[in-house]
Amino acid sequence: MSIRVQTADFDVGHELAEMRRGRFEIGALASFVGLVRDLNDGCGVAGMTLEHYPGMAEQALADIVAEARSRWPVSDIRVIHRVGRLAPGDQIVFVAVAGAHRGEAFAACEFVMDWLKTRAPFWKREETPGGARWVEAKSTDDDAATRWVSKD
Amino acid sequence: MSIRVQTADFDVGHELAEMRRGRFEIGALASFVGLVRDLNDGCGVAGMTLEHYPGMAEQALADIVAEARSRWPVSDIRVIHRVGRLAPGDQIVFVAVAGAHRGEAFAACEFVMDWLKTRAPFWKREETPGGARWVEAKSTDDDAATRWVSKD
Amino acid sequence: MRISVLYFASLKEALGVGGETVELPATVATTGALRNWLANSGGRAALTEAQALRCARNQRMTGFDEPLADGDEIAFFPPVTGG
Amino acid sequence: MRISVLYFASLKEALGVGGETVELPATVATTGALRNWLANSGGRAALTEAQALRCARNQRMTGFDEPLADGDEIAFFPPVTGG
Repeated sequence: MSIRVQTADFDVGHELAEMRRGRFEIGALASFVGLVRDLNDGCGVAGMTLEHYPGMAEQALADIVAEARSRWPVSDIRVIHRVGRLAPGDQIVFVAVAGAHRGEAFAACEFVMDWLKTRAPFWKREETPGGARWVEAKSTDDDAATRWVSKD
Repeated sequence: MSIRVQTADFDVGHELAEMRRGRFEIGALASFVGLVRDLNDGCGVAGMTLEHYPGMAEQALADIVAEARSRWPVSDIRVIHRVGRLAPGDQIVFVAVAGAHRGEAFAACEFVMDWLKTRAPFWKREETPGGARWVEAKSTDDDAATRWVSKD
Repeated sequence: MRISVLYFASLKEALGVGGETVELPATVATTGALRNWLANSGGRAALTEAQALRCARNQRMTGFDEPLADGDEIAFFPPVTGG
Repeated sequence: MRISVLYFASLKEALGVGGETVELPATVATTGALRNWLANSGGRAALTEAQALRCARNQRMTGFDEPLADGDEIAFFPPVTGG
Protein backbone atom coordinates (compact mmCIF):
# COMPACT_ATOMS: atom_id res chain seq x y z
CA MET A 1 0.00 0.00 0.00
CA SER A 2 1.22 3.51 -0.66
CA ILE A 3 -0.70 6.73 -0.08
CA ARG A 4 0.85 10.07 -0.86
CA VAL A 5 -0.35 13.67 -0.80
CA GLN A 6 2.21 15.86 -2.52
CA THR A 7 2.77 19.00 -4.59
CA ALA A 8 5.19 17.22 -6.96
CA ASP A 9 4.07 15.55 -10.16
CA PHE A 10 4.22 11.75 -10.44
CA ASP A 11 5.34 9.26 -13.07
CA VAL A 12 2.59 6.74 -13.78
CA GLY A 13 4.90 4.33 -15.60
CA HIS A 14 7.29 4.32 -12.65
CA GLU A 15 4.51 3.74 -10.12
CA LEU A 16 3.02 0.84 -12.09
CA ALA A 17 6.46 -0.71 -12.64
CA GLU A 18 7.14 -0.59 -8.90
CA MET A 19 3.81 -2.22 -8.14
CA ARG A 20 4.44 -5.23 -10.35
CA ARG A 21 8.19 -5.68 -9.90
CA GLY A 22 8.91 -9.23 -8.74
CA ARG A 23 5.22 -9.88 -8.04
CA PHE A 24 4.38 -12.79 -10.31
CA GLU A 25 0.96 -13.39 -8.79
CA ILE A 26 -0.31 -10.14 -10.30
CA GLY A 27 -2.29 -10.67 -13.48
CA ALA A 28 -4.14 -7.36 -13.59
CA LEU A 29 -3.18 -3.76 -13.05
CA ALA A 30 -6.03 -1.26 -13.30
CA SER A 31 -5.21 2.40 -12.94
CA PHE A 32 -6.72 5.84 -13.20
CA VAL A 33 -5.27 9.31 -13.66
CA GLY A 34 -7.33 12.46 -13.15
CA LEU A 35 -6.21 15.52 -15.11
CA VAL A 36 -6.93 19.26 -15.02
CA ARG A 37 -9.30 20.14 -17.87
CA ASP A 38 -9.25 23.56 -19.50
CA LEU A 39 -13.05 23.73 -19.36
CA ASN A 40 -15.41 23.01 -16.46
CA ASP A 41 -19.13 23.71 -16.17
CA GLY A 42 -18.94 25.66 -19.43
CA CYS A 43 -16.21 27.99 -18.21
CA GLY A 44 -12.57 28.27 -19.33
CA VAL A 45 -10.13 27.23 -16.64
CA ALA A 46 -6.62 28.74 -16.65
CA GLY A 47 -5.51 26.74 -13.62
CA MET A 48 -6.58 25.60 -10.21
CA THR A 49 -5.35 25.34 -6.67
CA LEU A 50 -5.93 22.18 -4.66
CA GLU A 51 -6.39 22.76 -0.94
CA HIS A 52 -6.45 19.88 1.52
CA TYR A 53 -6.81 19.08 5.21
CA PRO A 54 -3.32 17.86 6.16
CA GLY A 55 -3.42 14.69 8.20
CA MET A 56 -7.06 13.96 7.55
CA ALA A 57 -6.49 13.75 3.79
CA GLU A 58 -3.96 10.94 4.23
CA GLN A 59 -6.18 9.28 6.86
CA ALA A 60 -9.26 9.42 4.63
CA LEU A 61 -7.36 7.89 1.71
CA ALA A 62 -5.99 5.14 3.98
CA ASP A 63 -9.53 4.38 5.20
CA ILE A 64 -10.84 4.19 1.63
CA VAL A 65 -7.99 1.88 0.59
CA ALA A 66 -8.61 -0.33 3.64
CA GLU A 67 -12.30 -0.52 2.74
CA ALA A 68 -11.41 -1.50 -0.84
CA ARG A 69 -9.11 -4.26 0.44
CA SER A 70 -11.87 -5.58 2.69
CA ARG A 71 -14.20 -5.81 -0.31
CA TRP A 72 -11.89 -7.24 -2.98
CA PRO A 73 -8.94 -9.65 -2.66
CA VAL A 74 -6.37 -7.41 -4.34
CA SER A 75 -2.59 -7.43 -3.87
CA ASP A 76 -1.71 -3.75 -3.77
CA ILE A 77 -3.25 -0.30 -4.07
CA ARG A 78 -1.49 3.02 -4.62
CA VAL A 79 -2.99 6.48 -4.34
CA ILE A 80 -1.29 9.79 -5.05
CA HIS A 81 -3.15 13.09 -4.75
CA ARG A 82 -1.49 16.37 -5.62
CA VAL A 83 -2.10 19.67 -3.87
CA GLY A 84 -1.13 23.25 -4.69
CA ARG A 85 -1.45 25.04 -8.01
CA LEU A 86 -2.01 22.99 -11.16
CA ALA A 87 -2.38 23.98 -14.83
CA PRO A 88 -4.62 22.45 -17.52
CA GLY A 89 -3.22 19.07 -18.58
CA ASP A 90 -1.55 18.51 -15.20
CA GLN A 91 -2.05 15.26 -13.35
CA ILE A 92 -4.16 15.60 -10.17
CA VAL A 93 -4.72 12.11 -8.86
CA PHE A 94 -3.49 8.57 -9.42
CA VAL A 95 -5.14 5.36 -8.24
CA ALA A 96 -3.81 1.94 -9.19
CA VAL A 97 -4.86 -1.52 -8.10
CA ALA A 98 -2.88 -4.73 -8.65
CA GLY A 99 -4.55 -8.09 -8.31
CA ALA A 100 -4.76 -11.60 -9.67
CA HIS A 101 -7.84 -10.91 -11.82
CA ARG A 102 -9.13 -7.94 -13.75
CA GLY A 103 -12.68 -7.74 -12.43
CA GLU A 104 -11.50 -7.12 -8.88
CA ALA A 105 -8.78 -4.69 -9.96
CA PHE A 106 -11.22 -2.62 -12.02
CA ALA A 107 -13.87 -2.58 -9.30
CA ALA A 108 -11.46 -1.64 -6.51
CA CYS A 109 -9.89 1.12 -8.62
CA GLU A 110 -13.23 2.69 -9.52
CA PHE A 111 -14.43 2.33 -5.93
CA VAL A 112 -11.40 4.16 -4.55
CA MET A 113 -11.90 6.99 -7.04
CA ASP A 114 -15.63 7.27 -6.31
CA TRP A 115 -15.16 7.38 -2.55
CA LEU A 116 -12.15 9.67 -2.79
CA LYS A 117 -14.33 12.13 -4.72
CA THR A 118 -16.88 12.38 -1.90
CA ARG A 119 -14.92 11.47 1.26
CA ALA A 120 -11.34 12.75 1.02
CA PRO A 121 -10.86 16.37 2.16
CA PHE A 122 -9.56 18.13 -0.94
CA TRP A 123 -11.06 21.26 -2.48
CA LYS A 124 -10.49 22.82 -5.90
CA ARG A 125 -10.41 26.53 -6.57
CA GLU A 126 -10.50 27.29 -10.28
CA GLU A 127 -9.17 30.32 -12.09
CA THR A 128 -11.75 31.39 -14.69
CA PRO A 129 -12.14 34.51 -16.84
CA GLY A 130 -14.68 35.73 -14.28
CA GLY A 131 -12.26 35.27 -11.40
CA ALA A 132 -11.46 32.47 -9.00
CA ARG A 133 -14.28 30.18 -7.87
CA TRP A 134 -14.51 27.19 -5.57
CA VAL A 135 -15.63 24.13 -7.48
CA GLU A 136 -19.03 22.89 -6.34
CA ALA A 137 -19.58 19.28 -5.40
CA LYS A 138 -21.44 17.32 -8.07
CA SER A 139 -24.53 15.22 -7.49
CA THR A 140 -23.15 12.76 -10.07
CA ASP A 141 -20.22 12.14 -7.73
CA ASP A 142 -22.62 11.47 -4.87
CA ASP A 143 -24.49 9.03 -7.10
CA ALA A 144 -21.28 7.28 -8.10
CA ALA A 145 -20.23 6.92 -4.45
CA THR A 146 -23.65 5.72 -3.35
CA ARG A 147 -23.58 2.83 -5.81
CA TRP A 148 -20.97 1.13 -3.64
CA VAL A 149 -22.91 1.67 -0.43
CA SER A 150 -26.11 0.07 -1.68
CA LYS A 151 -24.11 -3.03 -2.60
CA ASP A 152 -23.45 -3.78 1.06
CA MET B 1 -7.20 5.55 -31.78
CA SER B 2 -4.27 3.18 -31.88
CA ILE B 3 -4.39 -0.60 -32.11
CA ARG B 4 -1.23 -2.64 -32.18
CA VAL B 5 -0.42 -6.34 -32.16
CA GLN B 6 3.29 -6.80 -31.56
CA THR B 7 5.98 -9.05 -30.07
CA ALA B 8 7.79 -6.10 -28.44
CA ASP B 9 7.09 -4.94 -24.92
CA PHE B 10 5.39 -1.56 -24.37
CA ASP B 11 5.93 1.38 -22.01
CA VAL B 12 2.67 2.24 -20.25
CA GLY B 13 3.91 5.63 -19.06
CA HIS B 14 4.89 6.58 -22.61
CA GLU B 15 1.54 5.46 -24.04
CA LEU B 16 -0.47 7.40 -21.46
CA ALA B 17 1.70 10.49 -21.89
CA GLU B 18 1.11 10.40 -25.66
CA MET B 19 -2.63 10.08 -25.16
CA ARG B 20 -2.90 13.19 -23.01
CA ARG B 21 -0.25 15.40 -24.60
CA GLY B 22 -1.81 18.72 -25.60
CA ARG B 23 -5.33 17.37 -25.02
CA PHE B 24 -6.74 19.67 -22.35
CA GLU B 25 -10.28 18.33 -22.66
CA ILE B 26 -9.19 15.03 -21.11
CA GLY B 27 -10.00 14.80 -17.42
CA ALA B 28 -9.84 11.04 -17.02
CA LEU B 29 -7.44 8.36 -18.15
CA ALA B 30 -8.40 4.80 -17.23
CA SER B 31 -6.04 2.02 -18.15
CA PHE B 32 -5.45 -1.67 -17.74
CA VAL B 33 -2.40 -3.90 -18.07
CA GLY B 34 -2.67 -7.69 -18.16
CA LEU B 35 0.39 -9.60 -16.96
CA VAL B 36 1.64 -13.19 -17.14
CA ARG B 37 1.11 -14.88 -13.75
CA ASP B 38 3.37 -17.68 -12.54
CA LEU B 39 0.35 -19.71 -11.48
CA ASN B 40 -2.84 -20.53 -13.39
CA ASP B 41 -5.58 -23.02 -12.54
CA GLY B 42 -3.42 -24.31 -9.69
CA CYS B 43 -0.45 -25.05 -11.92
CA GLY B 44 2.96 -23.38 -12.06
CA VAL B 45 3.57 -21.50 -15.31
CA ALA B 46 7.14 -21.05 -16.55
CA GLY B 47 6.09 -19.05 -19.58
CA MET B 48 3.54 -18.90 -22.35
CA THR B 49 3.25 -18.38 -26.07
CA LEU B 50 0.56 -16.12 -27.49
CA GLU B 51 -0.72 -17.18 -30.90
CA HIS B 52 -2.99 -14.94 -32.94
CA TYR B 53 -4.86 -14.77 -36.24
CA PRO B 54 -2.98 -12.06 -38.14
CA GLY B 55 -5.30 -9.55 -39.76
CA MET B 56 -8.38 -10.67 -37.90
CA ALA B 57 -6.80 -9.89 -34.52
CA GLU B 58 -6.32 -6.24 -35.48
CA GLN B 59 -9.78 -6.15 -37.12
CA ALA B 60 -11.47 -7.60 -34.04
CA LEU B 61 -9.75 -5.09 -31.76
CA ALA B 62 -10.76 -2.24 -34.10
CA ASP B 63 -14.37 -3.45 -34.05
CA ILE B 64 -14.38 -3.61 -30.23
CA VAL B 65 -12.89 -0.12 -29.96
CA ALA B 66 -15.49 1.21 -32.43
CA GLU B 67 -18.26 -0.39 -30.38
CA ALA B 68 -16.88 1.21 -27.21
CA ARG B 69 -16.83 4.62 -28.92
CA SER B 70 -20.41 4.20 -30.04
CA ARG B 71 -21.45 3.51 -26.43
CA TRP B 72 -19.43 6.13 -24.53
CA PRO B 73 -18.35 9.64 -25.59
CA VAL B 74 -14.63 9.12 -25.02
CA SER B 75 -11.74 10.98 -26.67
CA ASP B 76 -9.23 8.24 -27.37
CA ILE B 77 -8.66 4.53 -26.92
CA ARG B 78 -5.42 2.61 -27.25
CA VAL B 79 -4.99 -1.14 -27.33
CA ILE B 80 -1.74 -3.10 -27.49
CA HIS B 81 -1.69 -6.90 -27.48
CA ARG B 82 1.55 -8.81 -27.47
CA VAL B 83 2.14 -12.13 -29.24
CA GLY B 84 4.98 -14.65 -29.10
CA ARG B 85 6.67 -16.07 -26.01
CA LEU B 86 6.22 -14.28 -22.68
CA ALA B 87 7.60 -15.01 -19.19
CA PRO B 88 5.91 -14.55 -15.79
CA GLY B 89 5.67 -10.85 -14.95
CA ASP B 90 5.67 -9.84 -18.62
CA GLN B 91 3.04 -7.46 -19.92
CA ILE B 92 0.49 -9.09 -22.26
CA VAL B 93 -2.13 -6.47 -23.02
CA PHE B 94 -2.72 -2.75 -22.56
CA VAL B 95 -6.03 -0.91 -22.86
CA ALA B 96 -6.35 2.79 -22.09
CA VAL B 97 -9.28 5.16 -22.48
CA ALA B 98 -9.09 8.94 -22.31
CA GLY B 99 -12.23 11.00 -21.79
CA ALA B 100 -13.70 14.03 -20.12
CA HIS B 101 -15.14 12.08 -17.18
CA ARG B 102 -14.06 9.04 -15.21
CA GLY B 103 -17.27 7.00 -15.33
CA GLU B 104 -17.15 6.73 -19.10
CA ALA B 105 -13.41 6.09 -19.18
CA PHE B 106 -13.67 3.26 -16.64
CA ALA B 107 -16.66 1.68 -18.36
CA ALA B 108 -15.16 1.81 -21.85
CA CYS B 109 -11.83 0.41 -20.60
CA GLU B 110 -13.44 -2.53 -18.83
CA PHE B 111 -15.76 -3.13 -21.77
CA VAL B 112 -12.84 -3.33 -24.23
CA MET B 113 -11.03 -5.80 -21.96
CA ASP B 114 -14.13 -7.97 -21.49
CA TRP B 115 -14.91 -8.15 -25.19
CA LEU B 116 -11.27 -8.62 -26.13
CA LYS B 117 -11.18 -11.66 -23.85
CA THR B 118 -14.02 -13.37 -25.70
CA ARG B 119 -13.92 -11.89 -29.23
CA ALA B 120 -10.32 -11.19 -30.25
CA PRO B 121 -8.50 -14.17 -31.82
CA PHE B 122 -5.58 -14.77 -29.48
CA TRP B 123 -4.73 -18.08 -27.82
CA LYS B 124 -2.40 -18.83 -24.92
CA ARG B 125 -0.26 -21.94 -24.64
CA GLU B 126 1.24 -22.30 -21.18
CA GLU B 127 4.41 -24.11 -20.18
CA THR B 128 3.69 -26.08 -16.99
CA PRO B 129 5.66 -28.79 -15.11
CA GLY B 130 3.36 -31.33 -16.83
CA GLY B 131 4.16 -29.99 -20.28
CA ALA B 132 2.64 -27.36 -22.56
CA ARG B 133 -1.13 -26.90 -22.51
CA TRP B 134 -3.56 -24.67 -24.33
CA VAL B 135 -5.37 -22.39 -21.89
CA GLU B 136 -9.10 -23.10 -21.76
CA ALA B 137 -11.65 -20.35 -22.16
CA LYS B 138 -13.26 -19.37 -18.87
CA SER B 139 -16.97 -19.15 -18.24
CA THR B 140 -16.26 -16.12 -16.02
CA ASP B 141 -14.95 -14.33 -19.13
CA ASP B 142 -18.14 -15.20 -21.00
CA ASP B 143 -20.16 -13.83 -18.08
CA ALA B 144 -18.11 -10.62 -18.01
CA ALA B 145 -18.62 -10.10 -21.73
CA THR B 146 -22.32 -10.89 -21.57
CA ARG B 147 -22.92 -8.13 -19.01
CA TRP B 148 -22.38 -5.56 -21.73
CA VAL B 149 -24.72 -7.28 -24.17
CA SER B 150 -27.66 -7.40 -21.81
CA LYS B 151 -27.30 -3.65 -21.31
CA ASP B 152 -28.35 -3.00 -24.92
CA MET C 1 -13.66 21.89 27.47
CA ARG C 2 -10.99 23.06 25.04
CA ILE C 3 -11.58 22.34 21.35
CA SER C 4 -9.37 23.03 18.34
CA VAL C 5 -11.52 24.15 15.40
CA LEU C 6 -10.40 24.17 11.76
CA TYR C 7 -12.02 25.71 8.67
CA PHE C 8 -11.26 24.87 5.05
CA ALA C 9 -11.81 26.08 1.49
CA SER C 10 -14.73 28.49 0.88
CA LEU C 11 -15.66 28.39 4.56
CA LYS C 12 -12.16 29.45 5.60
CA GLU C 13 -12.36 32.21 3.01
CA ALA C 14 -15.76 33.40 4.24
CA LEU C 15 -14.59 33.41 7.86
CA GLY C 16 -11.21 34.93 7.08
CA VAL C 17 -9.50 32.49 9.43
CA GLY C 18 -8.23 28.93 9.14
CA GLY C 19 -8.95 27.91 12.69
CA GLU C 20 -9.08 28.79 16.37
CA THR C 21 -8.98 27.19 19.78
CA VAL C 22 -12.12 27.65 21.84
CA GLU C 23 -13.05 27.06 25.48
CA LEU C 24 -16.61 25.69 25.45
CA PRO C 25 -19.31 26.00 28.09
CA ALA C 26 -20.62 22.64 29.32
CA THR C 27 -23.86 23.15 27.40
CA VAL C 28 -22.05 22.80 24.08
CA ALA C 29 -21.60 19.05 23.87
CA THR C 30 -21.87 18.03 20.20
CA THR C 31 -20.40 19.03 16.84
CA GLY C 32 -23.75 20.56 15.87
CA ALA C 33 -23.95 22.53 19.11
CA LEU C 34 -20.39 23.73 18.51
CA ARG C 35 -21.37 24.92 15.05
CA ASN C 36 -24.31 26.90 16.41
CA TRP C 37 -22.30 28.27 19.33
CA LEU C 38 -19.52 29.46 17.01
CA ALA C 39 -22.09 31.08 14.70
CA ASN C 40 -24.03 32.82 17.46
CA SER C 41 -21.53 33.51 20.23
CA GLY C 42 -18.33 33.40 18.18
CA GLY C 43 -19.39 35.67 15.31
CA ARG C 44 -18.92 32.92 12.76
CA ALA C 45 -22.28 33.34 11.01
CA ALA C 46 -21.00 31.63 7.84
CA LEU C 47 -21.07 28.35 9.77
CA THR C 48 -24.86 28.30 9.82
CA GLU C 49 -25.34 30.18 6.54
CA ALA C 50 -23.26 27.69 4.54
CA GLN C 51 -25.27 25.06 2.72
CA ALA C 52 -24.27 21.42 3.00
CA LEU C 53 -21.53 21.96 5.54
CA ARG C 54 -19.44 18.91 6.43
CA CYS C 55 -17.79 18.11 9.74
CA ALA C 56 -14.86 15.97 10.91
CA ARG C 57 -13.92 14.99 14.45
CA ASN C 58 -10.26 14.13 14.99
CA GLN C 59 -9.76 13.86 11.24
CA ARG C 60 -12.64 11.51 10.48
CA MET C 61 -15.91 12.57 8.86
CA THR C 62 -18.81 12.62 11.25
CA GLY C 63 -22.30 14.04 11.67
CA PHE C 64 -23.55 17.00 13.68
CA ASP C 65 -24.75 14.89 16.59
CA GLU C 66 -21.27 13.63 17.45
CA PRO C 67 -20.33 14.17 21.14
CA LEU C 68 -17.28 16.30 21.87
CA ALA C 69 -14.39 15.47 24.20
CA ASP C 70 -11.76 17.75 25.67
CA GLY C 71 -8.85 18.20 23.25
CA ASP C 72 -10.85 17.26 20.12
CA GLU C 73 -9.89 18.64 16.72
CA ILE C 74 -13.13 19.56 14.96
CA ALA C 75 -13.10 20.68 11.33
CA PHE C 76 -15.88 22.32 9.32
CA PHE C 77 -15.73 22.48 5.54
CA PRO C 78 -17.84 22.45 2.36
CA PRO C 79 -18.42 19.19 0.45
CA VAL C 80 -15.12 17.93 -0.89
CA THR C 81 -14.17 18.36 -4.56
CA GLY C 82 -10.84 16.59 -5.00
CA GLY C 83 -9.85 13.81 -7.37
CA MET D 1 -16.18 -22.50 -55.27
CA ARG D 2 -12.65 -21.96 -53.95
CA ILE D 3 -12.28 -21.32 -50.21
CA SER D 4 -9.21 -20.56 -48.16
CA VAL D 5 -9.44 -22.35 -44.79
CA LEU D 6 -7.34 -21.52 -41.71
CA TYR D 7 -6.89 -23.37 -38.42
CA PHE D 8 -5.52 -21.96 -35.17
CA ALA D 9 -4.22 -22.98 -31.76
CA SER D 10 -5.18 -26.44 -30.45
CA LEU D 11 -7.17 -27.15 -33.63
CA LYS D 12 -4.14 -26.40 -35.82
CA GLU D 13 -2.09 -28.65 -33.57
CA ALA D 14 -4.63 -31.49 -33.73
CA LEU D 15 -4.86 -31.24 -37.53
CA GLY D 16 -1.13 -30.78 -38.00
CA VAL D 17 -1.73 -28.02 -40.55
CA GLY D 18 -2.39 -24.29 -40.37
CA GLY D 19 -4.64 -24.07 -43.40
CA GLU D 20 -5.47 -25.20 -46.90
CA THR D 21 -7.28 -24.09 -50.00
CA VAL D 22 -10.24 -26.21 -50.98
CA GLU D 23 -12.46 -26.50 -54.06
CA LEU D 24 -16.01 -27.09 -52.79
CA PRO D 25 -18.89 -28.92 -54.47
CA ALA D 26 -22.01 -26.76 -54.88
CA THR D 27 -23.76 -28.65 -52.07
CA VAL D 28 -21.37 -27.17 -49.50
CA ALA D 29 -22.83 -23.69 -49.08
CA THR D 30 -22.36 -22.63 -45.45
CA THR D 31 -19.60 -22.47 -42.84
CA GLY D 32 -21.22 -25.37 -40.99
CA ALA D 33 -21.45 -27.46 -44.16
CA LEU D 34 -17.79 -26.68 -44.86
CA ARG D 35 -16.86 -27.88 -41.38
CA ASN D 36 -18.67 -31.18 -41.90
CA TRP D 37 -17.34 -31.60 -45.42
CA LEU D 38 -13.75 -31.07 -44.23
CA ALA D 39 -14.27 -33.53 -41.37
CA ASN D 40 -15.84 -36.23 -43.51
CA SER D 41 -14.39 -35.81 -47.00
CA GLY D 42 -11.20 -33.99 -46.09
CA GLY D 43 -10.00 -36.23 -43.25
CA ARG D 44 -10.17 -33.36 -40.72
CA ALA D 45 -12.11 -35.26 -38.04
CA ALA D 46 -10.90 -32.87 -35.31
CA LEU D 47 -13.23 -30.26 -36.82
CA THR D 48 -16.32 -32.09 -35.64
CA GLU D 49 -14.72 -33.66 -32.56
CA ALA D 50 -13.65 -30.31 -31.12
CA GLN D 51 -15.99 -28.88 -28.53
CA ALA D 52 -17.08 -25.26 -28.75
CA LEU D 53 -15.42 -24.62 -32.11
CA ARG D 54 -15.54 -21.02 -33.32
CA CYS D 55 -15.66 -19.79 -36.89
CA ALA D 56 -14.76 -16.59 -38.75
CA ARG D 57 -15.62 -15.58 -42.30
CA ASN D 58 -13.28 -13.08 -43.91
CA GLN D 59 -11.78 -12.27 -40.51
CA ARG D 60 -15.03 -11.59 -38.67
CA MET D 61 -16.62 -13.99 -36.15
CA THR D 62 -19.70 -15.67 -37.51
CA GLY D 63 -21.95 -18.68 -36.90
CA PHE D 64 -22.12 -22.03 -38.66
CA ASP D 65 -25.08 -21.06 -40.85
CA GLU D 66 -23.17 -18.29 -42.64
CA PRO D 67 -23.36 -18.62 -46.48
CA LEU D 68 -20.07 -19.00 -48.35
CA ALA D 69 -18.89 -17.04 -51.38
CA ASP D 70 -16.11 -17.83 -53.82
CA GLY D 71 -12.77 -16.56 -52.50
CA ASP D 72 -13.83 -16.49 -48.84
CA GLU D 73 -11.30 -16.91 -46.07
CA ILE D 74 -12.87 -19.18 -43.45
CA ALA D 75 -11.13 -19.81 -40.13
CA PHE D 76 -11.91 -22.44 -37.50
CA PHE D 77 -10.47 -22.17 -33.99
CA PRO D 78 -11.14 -22.91 -30.31
CA PRO D 79 -12.64 -20.24 -28.02
CA VAL D 80 -10.17 -17.37 -27.71
CA THR D 81 -8.02 -16.95 -24.59
CA GLY D 82 -6.06 -13.72 -25.09
CA GLY D 83 -5.89 -10.65 -22.94
